[in-house]
Amino acid sequence: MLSDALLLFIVLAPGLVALTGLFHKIIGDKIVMYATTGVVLTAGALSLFQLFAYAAGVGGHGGDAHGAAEHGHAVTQHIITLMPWIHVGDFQADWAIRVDTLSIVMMAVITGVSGLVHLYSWGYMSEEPHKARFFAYLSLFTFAMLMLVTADNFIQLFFGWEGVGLASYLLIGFWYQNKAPNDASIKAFVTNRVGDFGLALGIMAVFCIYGTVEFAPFMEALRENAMVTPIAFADPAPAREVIMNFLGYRVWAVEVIGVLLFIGAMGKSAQFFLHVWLPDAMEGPTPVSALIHAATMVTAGVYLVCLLSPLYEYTLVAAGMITVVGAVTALYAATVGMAQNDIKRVIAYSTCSQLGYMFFAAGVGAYEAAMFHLFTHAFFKALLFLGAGSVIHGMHHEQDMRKMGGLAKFMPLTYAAMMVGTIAIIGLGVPHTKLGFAGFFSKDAILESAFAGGVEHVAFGQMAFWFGIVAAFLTSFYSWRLIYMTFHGPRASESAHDDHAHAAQDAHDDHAHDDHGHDHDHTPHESPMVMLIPLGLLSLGAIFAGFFFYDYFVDHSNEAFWAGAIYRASENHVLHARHEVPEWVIYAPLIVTLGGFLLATMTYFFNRGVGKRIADTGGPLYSLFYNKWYFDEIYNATLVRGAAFLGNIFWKADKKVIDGVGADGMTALTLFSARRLSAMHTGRLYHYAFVIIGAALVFGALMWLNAGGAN
Amino acid sequence: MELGLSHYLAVSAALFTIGVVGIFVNRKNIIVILMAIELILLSVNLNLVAFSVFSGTIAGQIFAMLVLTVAAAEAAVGLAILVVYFRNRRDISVENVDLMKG
Amino acid sequence: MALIAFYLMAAVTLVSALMVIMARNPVHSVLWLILAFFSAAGLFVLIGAEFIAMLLVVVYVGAVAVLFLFVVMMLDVDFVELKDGTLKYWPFAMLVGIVFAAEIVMASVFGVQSLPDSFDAAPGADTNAEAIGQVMYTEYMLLFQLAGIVLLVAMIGAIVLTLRHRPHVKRQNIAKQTSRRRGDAYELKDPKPGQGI
Amino acid sequence: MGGFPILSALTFLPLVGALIIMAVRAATAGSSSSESANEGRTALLAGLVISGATFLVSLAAFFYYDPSTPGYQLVEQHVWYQSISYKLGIDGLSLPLILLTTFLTPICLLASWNSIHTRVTEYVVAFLVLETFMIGVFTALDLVLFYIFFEAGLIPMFLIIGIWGGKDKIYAAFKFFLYTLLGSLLMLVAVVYMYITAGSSDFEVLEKFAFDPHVQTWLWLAFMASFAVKLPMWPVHTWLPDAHVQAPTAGSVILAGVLLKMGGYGFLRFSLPMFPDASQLFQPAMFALAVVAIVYTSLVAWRQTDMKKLIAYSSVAHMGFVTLGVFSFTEIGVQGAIFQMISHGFISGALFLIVGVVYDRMHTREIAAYGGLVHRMPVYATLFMLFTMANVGLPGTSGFIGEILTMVGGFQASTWAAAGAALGVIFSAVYMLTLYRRTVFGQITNPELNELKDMNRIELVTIVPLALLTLLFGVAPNLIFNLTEGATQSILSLMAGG
Amino acid sequence: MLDFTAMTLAIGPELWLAATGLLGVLLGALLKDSFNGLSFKFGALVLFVAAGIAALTYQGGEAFNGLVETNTFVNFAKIVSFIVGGLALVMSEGFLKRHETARYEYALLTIFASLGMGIILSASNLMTLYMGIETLSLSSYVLAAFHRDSARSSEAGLKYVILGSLASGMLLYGASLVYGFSGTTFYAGIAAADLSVGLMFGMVLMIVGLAFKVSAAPMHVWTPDVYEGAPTPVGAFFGAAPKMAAMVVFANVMFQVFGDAMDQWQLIIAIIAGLSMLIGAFGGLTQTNIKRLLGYSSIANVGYALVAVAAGKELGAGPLLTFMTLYVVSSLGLFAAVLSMRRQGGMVEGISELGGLMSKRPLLAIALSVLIWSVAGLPPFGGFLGKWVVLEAGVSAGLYPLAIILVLASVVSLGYYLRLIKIMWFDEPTERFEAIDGSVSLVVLASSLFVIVFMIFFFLLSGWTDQAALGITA
Repeated sequence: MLSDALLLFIVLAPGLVALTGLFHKIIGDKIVMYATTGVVLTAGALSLFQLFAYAAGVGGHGGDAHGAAEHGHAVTQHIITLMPWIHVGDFQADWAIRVDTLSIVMMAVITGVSGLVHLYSWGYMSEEPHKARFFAYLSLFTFAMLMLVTADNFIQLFFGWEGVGLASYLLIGFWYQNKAPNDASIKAFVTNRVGDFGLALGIMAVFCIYGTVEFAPFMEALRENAMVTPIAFADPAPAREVIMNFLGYRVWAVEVIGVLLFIGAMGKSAQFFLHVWLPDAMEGPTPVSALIHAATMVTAGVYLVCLLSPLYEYTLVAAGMITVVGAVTALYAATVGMAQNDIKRVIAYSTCSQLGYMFFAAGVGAYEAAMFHLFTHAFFKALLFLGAGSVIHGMHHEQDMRKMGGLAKFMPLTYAAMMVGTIAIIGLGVPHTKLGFAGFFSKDAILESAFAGGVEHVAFGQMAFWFGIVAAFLTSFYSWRLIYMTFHGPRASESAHDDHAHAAQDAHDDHAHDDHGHDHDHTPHESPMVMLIPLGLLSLGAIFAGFFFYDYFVDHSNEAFWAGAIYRASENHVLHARHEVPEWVIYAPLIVTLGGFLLATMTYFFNRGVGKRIADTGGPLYSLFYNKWYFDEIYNATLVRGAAFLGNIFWKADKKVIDGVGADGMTALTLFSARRLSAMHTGRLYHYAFVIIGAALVFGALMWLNAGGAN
Repeated sequence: MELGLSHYLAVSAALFTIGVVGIFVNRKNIIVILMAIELILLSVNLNLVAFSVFSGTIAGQIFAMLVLTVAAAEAAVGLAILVVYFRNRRDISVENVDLMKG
Repeated sequence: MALIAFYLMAAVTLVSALMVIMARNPVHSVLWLILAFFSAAGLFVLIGAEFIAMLLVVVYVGAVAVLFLFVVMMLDVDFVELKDGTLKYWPFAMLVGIVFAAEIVMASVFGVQSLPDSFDAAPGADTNAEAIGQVMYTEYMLLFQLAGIVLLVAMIGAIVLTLRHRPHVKRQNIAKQTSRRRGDAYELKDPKPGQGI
Repeated sequence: MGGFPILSALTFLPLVGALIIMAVRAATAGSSSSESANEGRTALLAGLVISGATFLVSLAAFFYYDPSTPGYQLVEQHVWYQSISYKLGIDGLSLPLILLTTFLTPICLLASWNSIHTRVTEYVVAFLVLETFMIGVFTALDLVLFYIFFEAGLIPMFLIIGIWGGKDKIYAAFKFFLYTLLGSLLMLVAVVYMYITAGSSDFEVLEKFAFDPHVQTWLWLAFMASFAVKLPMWPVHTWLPDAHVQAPTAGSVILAGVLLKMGGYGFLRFSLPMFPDASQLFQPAMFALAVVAIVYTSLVAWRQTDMKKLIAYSSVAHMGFVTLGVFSFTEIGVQGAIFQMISHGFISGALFLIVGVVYDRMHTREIAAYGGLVHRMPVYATLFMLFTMANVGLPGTSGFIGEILTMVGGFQASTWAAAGAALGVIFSAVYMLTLYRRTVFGQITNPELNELKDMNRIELVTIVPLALLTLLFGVAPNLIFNLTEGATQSILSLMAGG
Repeated sequence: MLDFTAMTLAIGPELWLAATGLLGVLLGALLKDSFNGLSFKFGALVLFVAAGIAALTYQGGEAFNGLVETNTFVNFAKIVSFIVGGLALVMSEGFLKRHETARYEYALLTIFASLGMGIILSASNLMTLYMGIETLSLSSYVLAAFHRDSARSSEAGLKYVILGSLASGMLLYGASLVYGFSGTTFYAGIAAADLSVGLMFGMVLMIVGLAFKVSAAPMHVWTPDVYEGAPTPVGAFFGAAPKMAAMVVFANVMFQVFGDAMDQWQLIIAIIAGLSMLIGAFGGLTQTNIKRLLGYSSIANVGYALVAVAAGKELGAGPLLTFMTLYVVSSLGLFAAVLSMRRQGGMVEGISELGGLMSKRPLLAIALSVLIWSVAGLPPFGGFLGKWVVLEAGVSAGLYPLAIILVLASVVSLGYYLRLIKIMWFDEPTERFEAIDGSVSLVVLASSLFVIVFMIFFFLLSGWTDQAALGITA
């Protein structure tokens, strides 16, 4: 166990070092880069050390044991309270660092990937004028993400949650002079906010029902099913059975909270309906995509669901929703990924799809599997992104795969790394052995769990399994498609000549670049060492992480490893039951993966034109996939336009109705009356006299009426 | 029917009304308005004297005397102002007395 | 008898009052006004208020009406032209007038029945004038004095508004005239021959 | 404190200062009717010194204030007229607002250093007089005295908008004045009634006086008329965008920073403790209005083309959270509302300052005229980003604390209200980020922008403290909660009939 | 028979005014035009001394067989009226001199008008009241037309005299009915009489007549025209001294003579008050002539004061005095400001001519703004507390609709008060103003100081007026 000081260092130092970015004018870009990279790498090393220490010391965690739950789930965590944050009545949230297995896994992933991305960026961003800003943002992100995963209460979690959102926003929009990144960054932030809407309401519901925003008492109550006395909207009842009145409906509190919090997770993890921002986020620099939009931030949702396992264990609707959304996302993103041409977008949809896997794993109760996939995915997805970044770097910021091709010979190391990543993501491995790349272990664990869950009548488990299988096929297909389109075949510029200037090609082969000196015709080159080292390290992870941690995360040692950080209800046997699934289930992923590989090889390796022809021919399905199921268009037409329409209406209402009837209207009416009144003062004596006489008349009559029977 | 207070009061009321109507029905000549005011004061005097006599108190008659005096003074001032007005405007038409309005 | 006299004079009063405001020529109005005053004075006499009746004739006819006449004459206006187009307001005026009169009559005449009726034009004295004279300068001295002030104010007002000292008009200064002595007018000189004055 | 009337000193120090400045100006100016630039600077400097001294006095008051003792403290009382007395005092509700006032005023004056060139002496005097009235509103412990300060504050603000405002200043000034006055005069009738019924206008008496529930309804509505306009709540908010747009930068800052808070202060000081039954009765309506304000004005803000108008509408939305929190009648909601007021004071004030920075350079507030500011003004862009995020309610800034607490409070009373308010959180991101993108990011398209210089030292001195406080209170909001806790509890216990 | 002590105690000031008025006539006859300049100082001195006498005989008394009877309530009004009347006279001289109308008759008429005010305040008999009213009215008519070469002035005088006579006629007719149905002209006797319909109808007609004198709606119609047409100093005088006196007399008659009939008149007074407030507020909005605007302002303020009257004797007497005192002082100051708006050649009356006063004459502009603010009834100046006590009276009496109207009228009337402020402070200066008479700026400053000082030391003023009100309530 690391000392408190070192733990604090891991979490806080990246934040502090990010501040150096503010002073880059004074201290220079270089110092900022050194500082941030150094600090984050150090933090990465420390947290990896801690992770290994946890793994090594299975059963012998340091730290404080918080109570002992049923089934021997002792929660082992270590909480360092830094200072009080919000103390209002029962609403008590502190700045704290919660260290348990769950957070350590996340910390390791975050700081590890982040450190490598920092390093990688030295090369990738070498021509960038605003290096300090970039590195500061990266560190800031790291800090926020660490705050998120080490929170011991919902509010700090929310801090980190929004903090990573901010960093993501800043980094996506890093090239602020261009329109696309700006649009994408706002889209990302706003879509996340939609998720946060649910998250915030969920937190409020937690507080309202359970009277606390701290994790420990909340989860303790759920574990123990202790009596809770809600503040409002519900009667006292056992924690899992509280029925609350939400928006006028009487519903299970746990379900409400579960669904609301999951909406937050959906936003952050780009799940179906709220996924639209993730592909656009690829407008940001590629290291950012690797760090934030593949390895870390987008997995925060998964982390949240796993963290709240005591909650989701006792929900039906919410868990079912997680499963369905996860499964649908996995499939949906994979379909879209097949049809994309932008190298980063393919990987982005792939991320989306993989997150779907994680969610439905958590949904069926295999939180450990979800976390495991999260862990392994971080390696190979970061690897893929960084590899793609290397390609883009080599191609002078060209991202369209149709303009690539045959790059294997120009950048062999990158090619190798990408191959590792691809094999890892498709989950190649030999069933029943421990031979396989990282994805093999985690993805198979998930699929088996889903199937087992289905057998055990976990809602939507079967559906999730089948969706997962199909998605696995598609994953394999698009991953290989990416490899083939990028690294194999003729170079796109040459093939272009095939089409248009075949006759001239032979004669002018050597001068092709000179003759057609378009900007994308520079010779692709291999990336510098500073970028390749992270690729290498990540490749190691992509190859071995699954193998090494399989046991701890999801197999025999998992209970000891997690040490109660993940909770499973007594009825939940998914993780064990997955060992009893039929053989075909175990082989199914491998088979579909190979199928995908074959299909991709057929269409993109041997008959290179096929893919293009399919694309050109279009077809409704292709169009649907290519256009991402028209989500953007639909959202644009309904939500954005709708809001804009409402905004315009309201604005007009402000001017026309509220002011028109209110201030301006009253003023006009007043002035109108005043003018009429003035007009009545004609200046004529007889009118004046008449008024006086009339008044006497009226008052006299009034007196008569008033006096009534006075006489 | 004997001559009673109500007879006088009725005449007075009618006279008062004539005077009042005379003020606002007249559109052409300011002097007539001043005369209408004299009619009003006359009606008041009728009232006062009648009340005085029929109630056997002298105060009403004293009051009537005062009213007479004041009526004269008022007429004097009114006519003086009218003369000044006429000097300025060369006109005493009621309808044209509207330099100031609104 | 008294009733007949009353109706006669009341009718004359009211008709002449109406004519005051209806006459086309303001001179006629003034004359009608005088008639109204006279008949009103008659009404006063009828119930024994002779002094007031006298006063009415003296003050109104003797002073006020004459003043009106004077001004009417002085303001040299084409009155015939002025009176055109007045009639159209009459129906409305009549309506208002009738309502107004009805209200007053209701309030005053119908309420009168409840009053104690102790007819006496000269309470505590033999004659009306005596009765007034007894209190005029005693009980009501203040009012008498105030009446004087009111008249003074009217006088000051009338003078300040209408009196003009025209700078280029030669005025008669009686004091200067009468104080003129022979010695002021001429001087005897005794010129020496051949020297001139 | 040995009887030294520290609150009187605090309240009237700016007024006395203003009178001295006026006197000196009258004495030195002599016959020349127009002042030189030098005189203006001197006046501003004097104003700064005076308002700075006021800030120090308010710190002294803060120092002598004991948060652990309930009730009003540092009370001064002198009988004034019948049962009306000149009574001052502070509690945990008013003290933070006083500090906010005294803190923002010097900043406002400093922010005017380069932007106000005409009639500077009058400007300074107007600000100092305004400060007295603002402090007075928060220190007064007598309803009549409160009312006097409350309304008197309109005068200098009217002048500030009307003299130093933009091109539609007259319309805006009149609208501001008449709108707010109409509300507060209705309150006056209620004040009179309360004074007659309770026989006193002392807060402490009125708080304990149980008004008939039926009467409470009317009184509550009358007070509401005043505070709703001031806050402002939908649909009586339309004066605010006009007033903000036309007011000079510092005027907007003080308007958004302090004047709006009087509405929330009023709700907490009067509506809740004095008319608890009526407050309960109207809670759903107030929630509805709060949510409408948040959603409606957020959407409207998004459609604005004028920077200040956008921020003004955003203010309306943010004050909606205050309403939500206040009328949740929960400790969390109320404390959140108070916090939101303070926090909004910093954030919106800073945002107006930030608009002012570019307005001083470009003399336009049209968003379309900007774009790509970051290329010329990186420091500016950084600070702007900070306050954008604070306005969006990003955790870690003070904006978050107020929003989340008011929503939590609101949630306890009505899940609908909280859900509606949470929608506003989404929209706030939309309009603020859009604003930021269109002004700061992108390419420089307007060639005039090429000449821009980054923020100068004075501008930094005005904005950076606000930035630091925004962050400080975002991280350590307990600094304020410690103050407000007692007051909140006593308000709620009074509400509960305690 | 003549008890001079009692006379002096009861109407000492009036006796003094009558004597000095006559002395003035004599001096005028003797000194002729050389008295013109002196007369203003003479008149002001006379009025101040009259105020002093009123203060010395503050407790009042009864004299002339009960024709006059004074108490602290009316004596307070006398003091204020005489002082503001004197101030109005002081500041008139310069203006009238420039218009070559500075004739001693002006001062004499002011003295006689003040005498009339004194008499109506002291009256305890309908005849005395009538004579006083006529003394005041006749002087006022002449004063309104005093600028005899001006078409406007003479038109104002003409309108005033005709409508005033009509109103006097109504009042008189009402008085005759009251006399007839109660059998007496003494206040006390009338108050003791049975409330017959005839009496009530007489009362209504008297209300109409009195409302005309205080220019309450709908008998206000003459006010804007006369304020606009009459020479500015006359407007200043009208807006201050007779306003105070007439208002207090109005209240006095309602309280003392018809006190038992409050049920009957409260509604009518309330209607008059409401209409006055609304018409005064709305009517002023479209005005461009500042004197006319002030006329409307005075109508509105009379409406506010009438709220106190409608509240009844016990509740309203003190607040009425308080409100009127603050109002007439402010009104005087406002007219003084109008007097000071002088530019090359003539006088300035258009509102827009005030443009940029702040940059040209800051002190004057500030003082004027203070007064406007006070008249508008806004904190933090005295006018606010004036309005406060009136509201307090109204609300105590349960006159909630009136209270609401008061408030709404205040907002509407702010439309024009603010416009004045706006023109003075926001607009660019139009032209150079000339130097101001010392007396005028003194009055402006003094009255603005008054409303400031008596805001702070309001308990003094309210103490005095409450004590004065005891004269009729105790």
